[in-house]
Amino acid sequence: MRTLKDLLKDGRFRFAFTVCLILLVLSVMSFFSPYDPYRWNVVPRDLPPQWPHVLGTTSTGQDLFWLLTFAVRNSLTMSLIASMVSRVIAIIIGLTAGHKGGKIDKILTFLSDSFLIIPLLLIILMFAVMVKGRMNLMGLGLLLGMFGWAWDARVIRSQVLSLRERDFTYTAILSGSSTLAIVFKEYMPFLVPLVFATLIGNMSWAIGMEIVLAILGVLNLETPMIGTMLYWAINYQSILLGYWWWILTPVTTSVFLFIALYLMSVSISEYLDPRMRIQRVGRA
Amino acid sequence: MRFFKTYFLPRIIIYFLVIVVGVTIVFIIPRLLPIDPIQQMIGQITSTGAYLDPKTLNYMIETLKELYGLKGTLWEQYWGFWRRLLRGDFGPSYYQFPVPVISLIRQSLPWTLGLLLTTTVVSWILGNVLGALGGYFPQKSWAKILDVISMVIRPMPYYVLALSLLLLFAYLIPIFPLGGGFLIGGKISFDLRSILILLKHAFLPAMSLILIGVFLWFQAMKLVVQSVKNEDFVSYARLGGLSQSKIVSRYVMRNAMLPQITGLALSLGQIFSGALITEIVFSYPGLGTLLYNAIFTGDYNLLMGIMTMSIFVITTSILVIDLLYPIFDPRVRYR
Amino acid sequence: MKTLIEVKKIKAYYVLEIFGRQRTVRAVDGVSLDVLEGSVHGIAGESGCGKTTLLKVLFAAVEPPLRMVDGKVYYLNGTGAIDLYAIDESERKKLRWSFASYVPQGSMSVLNPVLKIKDTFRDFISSHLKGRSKIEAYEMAKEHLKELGLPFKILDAYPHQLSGGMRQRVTIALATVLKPKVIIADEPTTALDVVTQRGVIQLLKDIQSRQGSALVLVTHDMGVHANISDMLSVMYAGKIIEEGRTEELFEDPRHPYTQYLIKSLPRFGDRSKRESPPGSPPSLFNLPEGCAFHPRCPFKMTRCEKEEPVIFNVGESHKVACWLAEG
Amino acid sequence: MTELLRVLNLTKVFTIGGIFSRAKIIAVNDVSFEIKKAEIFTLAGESGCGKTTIAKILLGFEHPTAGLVEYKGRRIDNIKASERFSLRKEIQAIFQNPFSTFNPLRKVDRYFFEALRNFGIVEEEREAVRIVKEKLEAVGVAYEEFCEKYPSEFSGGQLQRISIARALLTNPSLLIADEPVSMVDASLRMSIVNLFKDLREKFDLSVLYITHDLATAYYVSDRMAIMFRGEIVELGPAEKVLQEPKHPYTRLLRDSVPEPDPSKRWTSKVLLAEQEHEEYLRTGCKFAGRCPSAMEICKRESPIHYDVDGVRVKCFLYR
Repeated sequence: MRTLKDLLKDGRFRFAFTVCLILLVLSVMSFFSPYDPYRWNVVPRDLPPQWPHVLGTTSTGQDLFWLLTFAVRNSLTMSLIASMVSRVIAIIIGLTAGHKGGKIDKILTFLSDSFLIIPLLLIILMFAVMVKGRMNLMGLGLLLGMFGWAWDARVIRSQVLSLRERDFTYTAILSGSSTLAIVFKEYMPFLVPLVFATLIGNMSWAIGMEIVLAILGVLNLETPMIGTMLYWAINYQSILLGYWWWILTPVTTSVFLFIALYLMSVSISEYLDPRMRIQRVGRA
Repeated sequence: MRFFKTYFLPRIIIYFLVIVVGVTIVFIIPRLLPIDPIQQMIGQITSTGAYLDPKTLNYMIETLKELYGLKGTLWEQYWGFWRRLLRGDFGPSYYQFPVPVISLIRQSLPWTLGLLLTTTVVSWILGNVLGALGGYFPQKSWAKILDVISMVIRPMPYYVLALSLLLLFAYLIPIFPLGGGFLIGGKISFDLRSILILLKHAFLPAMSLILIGVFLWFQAMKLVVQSVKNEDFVSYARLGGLSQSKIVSRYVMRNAMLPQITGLALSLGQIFSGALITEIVFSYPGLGTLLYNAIFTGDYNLLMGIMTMSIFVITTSILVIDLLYPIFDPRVRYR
Repeated sequence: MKTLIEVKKIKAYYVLEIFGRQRTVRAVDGVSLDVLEGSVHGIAGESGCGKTTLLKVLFAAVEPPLRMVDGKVYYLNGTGAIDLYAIDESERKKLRWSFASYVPQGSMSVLNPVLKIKDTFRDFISSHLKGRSKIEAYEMAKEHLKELGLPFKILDAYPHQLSGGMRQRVTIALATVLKPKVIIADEPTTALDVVTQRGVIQLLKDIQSRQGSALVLVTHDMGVHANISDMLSVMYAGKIIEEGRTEELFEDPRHPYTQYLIKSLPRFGDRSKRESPPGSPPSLFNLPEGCAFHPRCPFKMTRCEKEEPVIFNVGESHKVACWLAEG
Repeated sequence: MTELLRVLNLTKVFTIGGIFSRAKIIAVNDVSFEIKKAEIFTLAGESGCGKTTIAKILLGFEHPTAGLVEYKGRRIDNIKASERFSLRKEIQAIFQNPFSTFNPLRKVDRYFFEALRNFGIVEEEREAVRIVKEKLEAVGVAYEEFCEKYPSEFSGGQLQRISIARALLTNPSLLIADEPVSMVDASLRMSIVNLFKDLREKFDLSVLYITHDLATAYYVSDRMAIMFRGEIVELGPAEKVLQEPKHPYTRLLRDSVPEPDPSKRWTSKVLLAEQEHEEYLRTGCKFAGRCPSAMEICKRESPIHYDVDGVRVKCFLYR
């Protein structure tokens, strides 16, 4: 709670926090939607924003507001799965490479560097094309999770590499601590903020990828997500036909979401920066 | 010679290793999945209502297997893949049958490289200069404005930004074409009009890439500069009465540039993907649009060709940057 | 002997804002000092006693969060007294390096790693002598190195190619290339090996005596002070608590802190027990009332807890800030 | 006095660079010495002379390339991890920088209670507190001031004392102290050094004092070894080594220590090594390039140790 209070002093965090809160509320609201998002033509088509369709309706006869609640929920869920999976991989690879060193480090570093260099978009795309149309939320989350860890593994590795040579590591060894205890007690306080900040960054990356894949039509387009909303809007020529509310809804939502996630990760990582924390600890 | 052994040789070996790994991944992915592309294709043909007798069907399967390099054991396929690849042969395209994939790529590649090279160079230079100034003078009002703008633009995926630009400048305020690389059916020649049209078409795609790029480098550079600024040699130069411009250019920028060069190498994969996406949005006639068509028609050969080519282009550019790095950093040059 | 720098009762504080709370660090609190031509003026003290801040004030390198709160610093360059903090920054810039120059602590990182030594020399020279060509600046640097007995092939080297000792000597050369009247050196030998340290001290002393300039030398190493300082000021918690000629101070230290500092030093041929003063140096954030040393002082009197001691003259040039010296 | 630790012909070669280019650095070259029970033994030398590498080998953080280490008559340089663990109770260490000895994001007392638990020294909380109090008292830190605090809340001197107290928890026989005072305030140095003497008296503790500060080495140590470029050039009673230095390098080192006495100022000048790397690679005596009394043989052959008046000297002058 104190942390949150401190963080809320930062304007960037306040903005991000508000946006995320609103999106969260939207996701929860999806459970109370009067419409089934998978069914078309449940409302009059092509209505501009008006009561009771506050964001208007689509050419497929869906209510944009309620569709959006599902889209936000699904996109957030998917990105959370993706970033959790990639965090686990990043932590395991980064810790192993940094702590073991030597050959294992060289191999793992090469592996993550390869993942950085190779155009991941294309590889993910290839996967998606293969299972065309059948990619569900979980599948997409896992796929993106498998590919989104390289940079963060690298960061964790270099952090562990420097922690390993710090005197307090030796102090812990001399105090009889096991390797596992050292990793959890000595290194984790330094790694947690890193993992947290990259988690948020990775969520943003996953949603961006989702949008691209959806636009290219390689996802299950039935599932309401921010990307698929965009897909249908473009597919039905909403721009040319003047249904601005249709295209604007997912675009605005995604822009706010990206900015909010970004600002949140920036302000949290600044707040959790070890140098700042060292100044703060002990003066509580 | 020692320098060649400690610096260049490992990098060149890594270069080939990455290409091998990348190509292998490209080879493996289609084979990992429980879906048989040949069956899928046959299915597509039969679903249109055409009847095929078993003999023709078998013949067709064999021919398709041949064309897609799916004959023999996995190892044979793998070696065959490499052999064809080294000859520059990716097989025929499915969606423009029987044009070889390589000639399709050859047509598109210059467009992509042209767009990519210009935007990368422009955004890298502009972003670093602005970032250096913004990091050195963080209290100035223009620096703060840049900061706010970058916070809004930086997190946007290429797609969203490109789409927004398209909405704004081709639809709402129609000053730029909605897409394409040149007039439809027009012939490119080297006169002023031609070049102007070319530039007009390239403007929006380039702009969307540059906007994101500039602010990406701006923020990265700003962070680096803020730490370089606190280095002893900078404060010492200030104490020594050196002029501000000299300190910024020779002491701060020269040093802050170094991690940015490495950063450029590491982010090329991202930038490349970004360019493809942008091309798709603006239907720019490069690899991205080709990719889009390949996906829509399920053209595996083309897809694999584009991927292999991208891996090759990116790793080569990274190698070039890596090999040039010692020019900028004497600590690497003389050890 | 002429006075080159006159420091009058300066107070320089760091004003920091940490999580919305303002804190003041009284790094230098009412220090007066005269730097005389042709002398080595030593300043001794432990980490966090304010000696580096004092040097910043002397060298007009005061930047936020450090603030000059009170006092004056005069540079006397022959034509008159220049009030250092009354003139423009551009004027001050001119005085740096030509009148007073600075040898920093830790040469490791003060040289730009991507420039050759000669380019650094050129940048520093041409910033003060306008219109010097590249070649002239190079010749000047070469000439200077020759005078100091340093090999001039180092001009073509990059900093990382030089050893720590050589780098430190390069920074000394860099600081003295314009023949300043005052050389201000901040812990120039910390982190150097003993033998190298001796070489660096020799070099500083050489330059000082050859150019007839004044050397202000800050170090916590009393051995170095004994070896080359003519005058010695001892700092404790932002104040000079004792000052005098080095021989006098070593022979007859008057302040209990100085006594500890000198008597606790191990000497070859004498293995008798040495004692450190009890406790730890105070934090400049919250100094004890009265004399800052009183919590550690074995001769503490009741008035030491309340009243800050005034400065007493105990010899011709020997001053001490301690109530014990009264009467 | 009996022998506690014996180091015999210890050599450590570091290989740097990758698969394609290897460079070898001989950090420690054929070093032998022994530490007796309840003795303060000093390894002195300049940075890069190999003294820290020796400490790391003794603690099991590095493996020697050649040579052996014996502790109480048992070889310990090639033991298994489990044996090394039980040995940690016997050989403890403190480091140069007290501020980095403890994790800045953890409370310092945690290390104490964890060590007692890890080594299975105590069962219950109250007993643990008693031991911690006892050790803290031995180094002059109050338990109440120490509890529930982060490293940033202590001064450097305090932290170094706490660091020593931590090392004492397991009642070790040997304490390795790598430059323990070089980052401690000048006025507090002697209090740390005095502590070594006290602990030796109280607990029969042997101390391996690693330093470049010859003055404190002289003050505190019984015997000492002078190291130069990975080799021990002189070894003997501290009094003799520093008062009548025999090796030309020891003489140079001794003369370079500024004495805190204005009447003993330097009058002569010293010659500095221009290229330190060359000295490592030099065949023959590593000091020959700077030695005022270098002979022809010094450049060709590496001298062996000669016994001169109870002092081991690696110099042809004593052939």
